[in-house]
Amino acid sequence: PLTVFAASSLKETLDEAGALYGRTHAVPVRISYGASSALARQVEEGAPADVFISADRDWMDVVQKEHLIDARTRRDVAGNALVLIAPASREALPITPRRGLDLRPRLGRDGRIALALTASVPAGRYARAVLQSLDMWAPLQGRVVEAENVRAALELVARGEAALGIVYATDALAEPRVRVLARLPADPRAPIAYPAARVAASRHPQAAGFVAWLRSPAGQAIFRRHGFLPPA
Amino acid sequence: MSDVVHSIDVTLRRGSFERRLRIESDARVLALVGASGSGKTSVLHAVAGLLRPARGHIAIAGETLFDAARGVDVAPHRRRIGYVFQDGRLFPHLDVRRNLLYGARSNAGGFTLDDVAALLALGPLMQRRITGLSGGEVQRIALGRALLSQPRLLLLDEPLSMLDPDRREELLPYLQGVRDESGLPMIYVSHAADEVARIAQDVHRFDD
Amino acid sequence: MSDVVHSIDVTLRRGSFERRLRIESDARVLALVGASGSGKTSVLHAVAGLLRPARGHIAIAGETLFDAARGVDVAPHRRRIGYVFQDGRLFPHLDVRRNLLYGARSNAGGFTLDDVAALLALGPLMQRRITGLSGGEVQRIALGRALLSQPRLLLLDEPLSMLDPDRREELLPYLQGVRDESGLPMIYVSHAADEVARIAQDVHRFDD
Amino acid sequence: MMLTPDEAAAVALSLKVATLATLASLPPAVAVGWLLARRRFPGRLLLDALVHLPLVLPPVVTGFVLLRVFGLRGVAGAWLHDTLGITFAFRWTGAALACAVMAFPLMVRAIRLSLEGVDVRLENAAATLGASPLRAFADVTMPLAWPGIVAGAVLGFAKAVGEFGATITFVSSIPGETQTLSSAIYALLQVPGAESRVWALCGVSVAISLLAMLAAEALLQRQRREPAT
Amino acid sequence: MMLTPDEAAAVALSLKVATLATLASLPPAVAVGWLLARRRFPGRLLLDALVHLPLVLPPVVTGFVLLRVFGLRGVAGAWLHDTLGITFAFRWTGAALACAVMAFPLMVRAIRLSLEGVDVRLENAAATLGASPLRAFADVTMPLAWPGIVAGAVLGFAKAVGEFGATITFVSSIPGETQTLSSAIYALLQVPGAESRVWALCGVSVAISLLAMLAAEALLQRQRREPAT
Ligand SMILES: Nc1ncnc2c1ncn2[C@@H]1O[C@H](COP(=O)(O)OP(=O)(O)OP(=O)(O)O)[C@@H](O)[C@H]1O
Ligand SMILES: Nc1ncnc2c1ncn2[C@@H]1O[C@H](COP(=O)(O)OP(=O)(O)OP(=O)(O)O)[C@@H](O)[C@H]1O
Ligand SMILES: [Mg+2]
Ligand SMILES: [Mg+2]
Repeated sequence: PLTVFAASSLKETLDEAGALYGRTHAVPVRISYGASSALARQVEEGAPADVFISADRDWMDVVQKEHLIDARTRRDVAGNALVLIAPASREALPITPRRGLDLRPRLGRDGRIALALTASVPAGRYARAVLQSLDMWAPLQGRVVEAENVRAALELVARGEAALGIVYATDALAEPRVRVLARLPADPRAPIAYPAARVAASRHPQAAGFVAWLRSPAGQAIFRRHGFLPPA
Repeated sequence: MSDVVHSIDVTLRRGSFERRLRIESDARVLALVGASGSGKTSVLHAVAGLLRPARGHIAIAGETLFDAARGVDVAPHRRRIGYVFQDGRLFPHLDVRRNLLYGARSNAGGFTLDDVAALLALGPLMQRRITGLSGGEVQRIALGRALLSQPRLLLLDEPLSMLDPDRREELLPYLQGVRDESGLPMIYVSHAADEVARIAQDVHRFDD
Repeated sequence: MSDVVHSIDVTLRRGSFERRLRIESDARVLALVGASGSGKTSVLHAVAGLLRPARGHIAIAGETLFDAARGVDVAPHRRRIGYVFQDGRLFPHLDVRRNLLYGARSNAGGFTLDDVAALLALGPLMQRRITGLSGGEVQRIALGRALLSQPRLLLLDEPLSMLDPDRREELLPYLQGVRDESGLPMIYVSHAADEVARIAQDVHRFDD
Repeated sequence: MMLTPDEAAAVALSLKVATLATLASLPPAVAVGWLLARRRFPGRLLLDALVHLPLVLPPVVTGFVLLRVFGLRGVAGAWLHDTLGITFAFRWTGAALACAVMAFPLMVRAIRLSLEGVDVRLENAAATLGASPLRAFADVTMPLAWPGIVAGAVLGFAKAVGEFGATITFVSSIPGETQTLSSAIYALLQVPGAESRVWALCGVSVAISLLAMLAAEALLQRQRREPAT
Repeated sequence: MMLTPDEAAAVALSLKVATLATLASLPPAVAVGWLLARRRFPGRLLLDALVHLPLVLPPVVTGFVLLRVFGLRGVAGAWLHDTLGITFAFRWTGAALACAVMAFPLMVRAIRLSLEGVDVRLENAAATLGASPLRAFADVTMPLAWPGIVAGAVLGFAKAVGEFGATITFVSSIPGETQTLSSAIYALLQVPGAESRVWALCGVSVAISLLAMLAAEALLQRQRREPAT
């Protein structure tokens, strides 16, 4: 089978893509999901992966530097955007993000804003970078809760535990219990991208083909349906 | 005092062992003798409240401790019984002194730690841990502990079996003294005929 | 046979207890008597190899079990000793039969399970668990277990102390028989003068 | 090796959380251990299973359940907040709760095992000496089960130091409030090139537990009985 | 509730992994438990600390260490692969290794606790009856420590079923090969709206452990001694 190591946040999309590819190309596809960091390290240790799909460029860069992936096959297969969300159960007006905006009034007296871990998890890092570039980060100190991953942050908002949250547009689309208040502007220095590449050690004849297929109209249609942006 | 002191009529059951037992005695000190496994220890357990009889009643010195018919079953810790167990049962986490004092009550005219320690020659052992004590030492401490709780009834299960003749010769008169002065009722289990003859006023023999 | 059977010269130390002990005896059966806590059990432990003497030697029936000077210290399980412990030490996870048979060897002319069970009246107990056994029952099983291991030396620590006179009257002649027929050396600890007189050919008295 | 202020705060927090978690769950662990060791009652096996649950489920699931129950919107959480003014959500107390829940099965097992080993005959002896069941428990049972209680506490403390799956899911990772040593390590592991810091923090983690174990050995030594022969 | 083929495979794998992990780590756990319970030697505390390590560190760290050591490029991994033909990396055996390592401290503690409770005097009695130290251990010590060994096995098994942090970090979560029940649950937790499947799989997880606990109770019952009075 074709073994794909992919970032957890791609699960529903890649499950679908893998199934479709498997059917149309007569090859079983099995996908191991995990944190991009863990997957990258496993590739370093000779994991039997044919394709690696990371949730950010940094970890792909790490394995590329070690020549563990076939750089020629590396492609961004999707992009994403960050959105500011609130629980759907509560009335909330849309927000227009602008420089220096103070979100605290929208949090209420002791409400929180949920992000993925801002030091490490891609979604968290992106969110923090955007807030910082808009000078919106500083006032939020003490109000930020950092979840293990972006889906956990999503869940905190969906359950109303946090008043606001920043997650991927794709997450918000999949979760009916949240409403999108704003789409955050992309940070041109750190675009949100999902790079994929054939693992150098893979002997699977279709590894490169699968990566290329993800960029094909058939592949991209699935990404689009789940709310991903086309790769930059 | 010719009232009935020991009034026991119980059926005891432990696993496959079952025994009906009837004792009516107006003697202060009652000895139980009988073959190994005939149920002597079981009777003491029943009197102490550690073994619930299948039926019957137990009354000592006019106080009903157990009565199946009337639904009386005094909790063991309320029976004020000094029980010298056949198997010692010292507390391994306490030193000798604290074993002796466990359950001790102060009582005008009652047993005091110093008296008991002197009588049982426990002085040099006071700070010792329980592990490593000799068989006879364990037995003496168990006796001391029971006496210091100022019981209203003494149950003695072969309390001198591991003592040398000299020590036994010291203790028997002492127990006789306890019997005569304090009037404390006792049930005494022993295989030594001489002991029984000297301390007990009545002997109940378990026919096997 | 006027060879020295028991040749013991050891210094024993257990915590604050220390005692030098010298026994030379050509009697098959040697009795140890003495006050509670004088060190009788400790000597048996040393002979069995469970307590290492600080110095000295132990030789029984010509066989050296321990000799500090020569660096001899036979492991306990190689000493072929049948030890009836003062505290029973039955294996709580085995039933009576398996306790008896633990360590049993078959030996032409030796003790057999049936003999021992009959003699000690253990028949009805065979399938019983150890918990709940009476004091005398434990003692009899411990004795049976030691005999069935076909020892070359018997250590008996107050083996009959919890038995009723009838049972004791049956066992003493039996042990006398063992002594006379098998010529097995024994060390016998007891506080009962009559027992000692009837079974032992030599008595070592611990002066305290 | 120097710790950043956030890391130092995480270390302090982990100590606080693990200590509270261990101390607070010890009494219920003794109670449940005793029930399982000594009582036969309908539902005993269910209780046993319930206690083991946090061990069997992925920690994230446990954290998720805690969130649902003790979160601001959780049944118990809302009630506790409104009536008793106790809040677990996003607080260090919540981290302690998560650690306590995760450590609970380990503590109960050790304590139960020890209680099962306590000789009922000694409790009976205490009873004849006038000790009520509760007194006998305090005077005899507990001291004799001491090694198990200490073992349970050590296991629980170590687990509490290492726990992060349930914690981060329940109370997230808020620097200075709920970011424990373990969540800090977890976060660092995902940063390319931060391995040396990971090892440094792991060293701190191990040092803390080593100290706890030393303390436990000392506690046990004080009452260790020389073995008989 | 129907399981998808991948889920069914995960259940089967978890059973296999937890069973192997428990059985394989039982003998070394008994050995280490015995060393800690009975021997005083230099480095004893170090061994104790080492055993606790997987409890104290976040599971991901343990998984990471395993990956570095037993990965195909790891020191031990390469050697084992080249000389003995044993591969842990990205195999179900690796999942078992991870679970065994994570369960080890729990097993050792329980076993050690029981061994400490075994009366040395009974071992001595066995010696006088001709039992060599090894025999006495097998005949007397082990059976008397049985409750602790069973408790250790139950804890270990439960932990092995629930473990996923170390497993997923070490051997990834490859469906059919290394995706255990717990890693499947974790993956599902990331999918919005998949909660009902999460609970279904948690139910399977709990059922497995419940069965293990029932089996353990039965094993213990067989030799439970009626308490004396
Ligand atoms: N759970 C049980 N199942 C079956 N029999 C039992 C159980 N518990 C006790 N017994 C038996 O009850 C009988 C009476 O025991 P008890 O201890 O009262 O005897 P005893 O008269 O004190 O004997 P000894 O003089 O040897 O101490 C014994 O044969 C004992 O084995
Ligand atoms: N660890 C120890 N520390 C101090 N004293 C000890 C230790 N172990 C044993 N002893 C003491 O050694 C002495 C001898 O004990 P031993 O058991 O040999 O006596 P014994 O002659 O068999 O007495 P008994 O007839 O009462 O059984 C006792 O006083 C005992 O308390
Ligand atoms: Mg008796
Ligand atoms: Mg003695």
